[in-house]
Amino acid sequence: MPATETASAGAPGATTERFYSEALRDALRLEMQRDPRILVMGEDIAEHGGAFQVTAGLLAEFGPDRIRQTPISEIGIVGAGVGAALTGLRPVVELMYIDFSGLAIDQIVNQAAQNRFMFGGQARVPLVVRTQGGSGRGNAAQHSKSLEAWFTHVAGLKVVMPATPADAKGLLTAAIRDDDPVMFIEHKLLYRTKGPVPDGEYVVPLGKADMKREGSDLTIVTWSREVLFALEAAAKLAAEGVDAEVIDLRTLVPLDRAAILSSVRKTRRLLVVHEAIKRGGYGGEIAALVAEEAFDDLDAPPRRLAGVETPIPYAAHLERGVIPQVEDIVRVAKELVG
Amino acid sequence: MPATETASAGAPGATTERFYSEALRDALRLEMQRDPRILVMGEDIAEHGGAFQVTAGLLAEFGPDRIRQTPISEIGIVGAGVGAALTGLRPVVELMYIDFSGLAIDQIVNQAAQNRFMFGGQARVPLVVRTQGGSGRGNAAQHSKSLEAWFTHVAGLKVVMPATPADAKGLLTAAIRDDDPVMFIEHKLLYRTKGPVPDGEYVVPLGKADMKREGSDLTIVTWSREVLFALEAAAKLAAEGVDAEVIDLRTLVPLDRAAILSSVRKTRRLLVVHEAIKRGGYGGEIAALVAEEAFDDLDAPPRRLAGVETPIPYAAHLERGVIPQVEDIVRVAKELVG
Amino acid sequence: MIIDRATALDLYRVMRRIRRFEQRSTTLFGENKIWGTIHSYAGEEAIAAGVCAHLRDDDWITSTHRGHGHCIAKRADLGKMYAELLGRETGYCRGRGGSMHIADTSKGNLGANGIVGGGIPIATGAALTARQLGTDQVAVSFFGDGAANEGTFHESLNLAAIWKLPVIYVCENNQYAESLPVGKAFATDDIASRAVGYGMPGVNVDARDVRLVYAVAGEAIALARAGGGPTLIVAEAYRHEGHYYGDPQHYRAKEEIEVWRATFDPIINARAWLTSDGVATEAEIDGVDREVDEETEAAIVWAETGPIASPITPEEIYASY
Amino acid sequence: MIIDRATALDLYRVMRRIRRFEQRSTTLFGENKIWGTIHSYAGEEAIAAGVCAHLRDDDWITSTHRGHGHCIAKRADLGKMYAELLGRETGYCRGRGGSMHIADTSKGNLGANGIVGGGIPIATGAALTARQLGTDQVAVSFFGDGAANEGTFHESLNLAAIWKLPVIYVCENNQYAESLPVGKAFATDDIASRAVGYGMPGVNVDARDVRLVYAVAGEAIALARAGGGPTLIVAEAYRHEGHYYGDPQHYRAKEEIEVWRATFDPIINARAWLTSDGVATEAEIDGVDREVDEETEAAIVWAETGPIASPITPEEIYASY
Ligand SMILES: Cc1ncc(C[n+]2csc(CCOP(=O)(O)OP(=O)(O)O)c2C)c(N)n1
Ligand SMILES: Cc1ncc(C[n+]2csc(CCOP(=O)(O)OP(=O)(O)O)c2C)c(N)n1
Ligand SMILES: [Mg+2]
Ligand SMILES: [Mg+2]
Repeated sequence: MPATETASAGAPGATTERFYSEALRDALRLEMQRDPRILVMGEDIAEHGGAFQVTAGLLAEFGPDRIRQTPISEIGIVGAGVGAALTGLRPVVELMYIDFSGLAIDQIVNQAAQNRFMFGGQARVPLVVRTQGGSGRGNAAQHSKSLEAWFTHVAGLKVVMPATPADAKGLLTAAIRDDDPVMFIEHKLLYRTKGPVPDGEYVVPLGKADMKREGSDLTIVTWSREVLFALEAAAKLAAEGVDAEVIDLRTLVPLDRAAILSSVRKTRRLLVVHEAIKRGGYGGEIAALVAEEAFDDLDAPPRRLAGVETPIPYAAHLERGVIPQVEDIVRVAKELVG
Repeated sequence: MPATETASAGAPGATTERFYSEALRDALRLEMQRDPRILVMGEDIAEHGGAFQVTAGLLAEFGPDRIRQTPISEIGIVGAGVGAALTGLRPVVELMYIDFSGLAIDQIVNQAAQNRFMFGGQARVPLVVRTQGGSGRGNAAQHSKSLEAWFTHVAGLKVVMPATPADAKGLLTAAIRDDDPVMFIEHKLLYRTKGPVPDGEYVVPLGKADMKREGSDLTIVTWSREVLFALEAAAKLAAEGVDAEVIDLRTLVPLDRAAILSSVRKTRRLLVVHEAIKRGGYGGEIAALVAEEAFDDLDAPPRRLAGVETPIPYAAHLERGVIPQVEDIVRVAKELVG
Repeated sequence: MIIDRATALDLYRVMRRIRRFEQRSTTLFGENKIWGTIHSYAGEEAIAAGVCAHLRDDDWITSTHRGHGHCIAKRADLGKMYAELLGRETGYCRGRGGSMHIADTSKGNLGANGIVGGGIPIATGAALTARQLGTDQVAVSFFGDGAANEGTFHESLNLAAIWKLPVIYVCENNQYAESLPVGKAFATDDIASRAVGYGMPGVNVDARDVRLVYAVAGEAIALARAGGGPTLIVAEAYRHEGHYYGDPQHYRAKEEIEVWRATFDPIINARAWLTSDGVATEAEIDGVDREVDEETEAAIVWAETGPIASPITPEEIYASY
Repeated sequence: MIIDRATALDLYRVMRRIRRFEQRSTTLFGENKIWGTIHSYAGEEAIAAGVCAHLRDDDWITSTHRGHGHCIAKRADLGKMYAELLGRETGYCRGRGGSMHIADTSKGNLGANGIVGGGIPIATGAALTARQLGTDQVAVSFFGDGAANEGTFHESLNLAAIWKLPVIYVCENNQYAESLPVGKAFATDDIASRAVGYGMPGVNVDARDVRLVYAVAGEAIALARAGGGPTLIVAEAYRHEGHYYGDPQHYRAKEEIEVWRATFDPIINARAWLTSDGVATEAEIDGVDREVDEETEAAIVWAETGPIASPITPEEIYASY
């Protein structure tokens, strides 16, 4: 895998404005063209093109064997992905909502993540499980959760959560090429966001955070859709004289500890923001890490801003209130530096 | 539910030395005698008395309808427990190993934990899922995990992890009487530990931590089997002049924040110890909480001592090495106060 | 099974109520008054109506993401249903649940469900309650053809069979699971044959004619009430609308939909036999239609005037904390 | 199916090797040299032997917690197996896995499995690999009667049926799932009848006679190799030992065990037909026994002299990090 971010095809460095969903499709298409062992499996991914249109058009290009639409059998298809990965394919299995991942988690955790170790290193499990989480579409409590923390707590799994179209493409490419099982978690409200995406082959290595905004007054560590909120908040904060650094983790496992710690050592203040409920969330890991490793560098207690500890409600005005919004980030950031 | 710990039957205050497994059985038996709506379901729980003998003898006393042995159908039986709880029973479902909980987690998380909220408060789900985790018996990676963190990260669930026989009895009684779904997580190496257990009805309210040892130099926050290790470590530390306070959380959700914070404010040092792997573990939640709420009261960075980020290995000497042992706690505690 | 006039008209009324509910939900969605997703039950009305006609208020059902029909057939209040879709405090779930989670526990409706197959074990557990308490209540689980390929289907049917639980599994084969036609999801065209492997009766029924559903369900429910154990009913139907509001339906041809709608409509079918068998006149049936349309509009008005959902309080998440 | 002399003797040898392996594992466990849990395959040898005799090294199997037999039948090295049980670096899993995770990917053994039913989807996925790559490889999933009530069984068999995958599902009905007798776990006594509901062939076989297993498996595997899709084979057997080493077996009577052991033993059975059909003399068979016992002892010696498992390194957990 290329060690750095590269855009190798066509005009070097050329980019195209694309939706996040298109960027993902671009990664799938290029990788499938490159490697016949890649197979995409999932519910509703063929004629319908996937619940969020990521695989739209791929059926026509790759046919029903490689864009393999499945019955509603989550553990069956993820388990088939594990078996296929163990025997030489590189399957990409789509779980339509991360809320359904519980139905398949046994195969992800007890099999995919552990096979290599349990077998004394005999196995590789190049399986990507693509899924999406998050609230904001009125889908209520069984279609809106943010469950990445579960997967970070599993030895043997990698966990990726891109926030931008370019990262979506580069990280999905890296995930597909990776020989370990990867939970690749998208966000339902990012699919229709747009941004410049490098043309041709593009790899963003796993395990590297991205400083999406440089700043000096506090470090905001975040991921997925909250990156966009944090950047908006940072713009507002700048207008009020607060200079926030925004670190997009991109990959939760492996965690880019160095990026977090060096930023916090510079800004001396940490705010972790995520959409998942706070209790037991991955924000605890980040805040604890910083408290342990950079205690003396902190000028204020670390802060977490996260989802309210409730199932996600249906009504739009309630739904909006249970995850951190831009104004919440602004408020807490100001408290933190104030 | 009685608001305080009570031992109400027979001679007030009388206790009997019992194994942890017996204490659990005692709670089940007394509650089943009291309330005909309690039903126990699970694999291998009847003639065999459960994988760890918790239900031994109960078949004879309550018959096969109330000690209902099931086929190997984890999501089926937990889901049946949800349905039974919604319609008036108080089921106690046993999942033999927490490693298998992934097979049933969809019903726990998407249904049991959320029904009340999703239905606008119409429902109560008095379901107890009894299970056990932890390593130390050479059962390897699919029978040794510590997965409590997953369940703490679910709004609507309570999570209980008793360390002593008395707490096992009192907390199981409270869990059964509770109208919310409770993950009741035992430890496979605690079943054969012994201690005084109050006779007769005994309730330990959920959400109350227990100071298992008072001390002034540092606070060790821990739960389940590591409580025993922490107490042993504290005894050794005392011999070396270090006075550790040991807080047994007992209930992870609701979390007794006050107990943690007041102890840390006194000792000014925090060590969180758990058997689960560190990354994404509940130790992050505790350390983050303390860093956020008691930052200025700390004389040293908070520390987490937790499982190594690996699937649990089989060989005994390797297995021992991947979870915190007494000597590890002693070492880190000394670093922390040193 | 002979159906008396009152029952026959009631079956018609319930089906018509469901159809109208779905039509108006669709327009309300189009007006951006409903949030999230809705799934229309149009075309499948005979299943909910025919089955629930045999149920008492203390019998239980579990429903699906396509749950409005089951809810209505189990005698829910239309106003509270619309209020839920509109995110009102007066809705069944106080605006917390929306279409995919409407429940009415006072009528034994244990909820729509956003998890395909999620209700199957829950109904099984409700039947276990009846068994443990020695009552003659029954539970019915409605689910789709797609759900029949979930593990929950398998584990639950086996549990019910070995324990002879009073539960009826009603598989609504509407020919599709989202974009997947049943022909690609099963290597058999007899879904009911799965019952054999569990040791329970399995029966197919054409859900174009509510009388057939009513008859088959009546037998299964009587059997369950009498302690005879579970039955799997596979009801053949056709989903008239897209999977969800807005579904572009790339996976089926317009002509297919037109043909099926014309030939497979339990409401048209019922009107035909009601009149030809002399149960009711066209005018009487038109009267039912009018009443249904009026009560529907009244329900919408009531729902729209309800207060928006109130802020979340901790007791909704935990009974005690 | 006519079995030639070499095959017949090989079937016997494999069964005898499995039996001996289990006997010696038991004594080693009793000597506290083995840690954790072991599950004896004694009594069920004909299944692994009869099925795997048709497999090539590039065919795959998935196995179970009761996996020693499958592993041996798939031509694993006995020394490496014992070394694994003994927690040695020289074991198949370098002491990381133990009995419940022995895998030998070089021979297509995708591992024992501690999750009941966990291997079923994995074998299905291996068969998918063969299908995608257009090879004539097949996959076999071994699992117990208990596993047939897990959701993974259901979902996997359906997938294999609709995709006509080259996979054979071998349900080893040894009459118990831990303490639960099959009679309490199924409301049918024909587990193979479940195949009907998936649209695949289902067949029962008496696993007392390895020739029957060999014949049935041969047909199913040939069908799968030829692109004819999956088969469910239910092999009837009896578990001679407790569920695990140390099982007090409160759930079955001593007499029951004695009767079955005497009447249901594929090794005694094979000895009988080998001699009565004139395939081999008693002396020749004794010779096989002796060879097996010797190779077993040699394997144990080799295993016991291996170094203990080395410290864990990161590359074992992640291929790259
Ligand atoms: C566990 C789970 N998997 C997938 C989905 C997404 N999904 C929602 S409805 C549906 C199709 C259901 O098909 P079927 O059971 O036939 O019911 P129908 O929609 O046809 O009534 C799918 C796949 C889901 N909600 N839950
Ligand atoms: C998912 C899961 N549930 C439960 C168990 C505990 N368990 C181990 S073996 C076993 C019985 C398996 O029975 P069966 O499938 O018939 O296989 P057998 O042991 O008879 O060979 C059980 C319940 C497990 N390992 N995995
Ligand atoms: Mg359908
Ligand atoms: Mg068995």
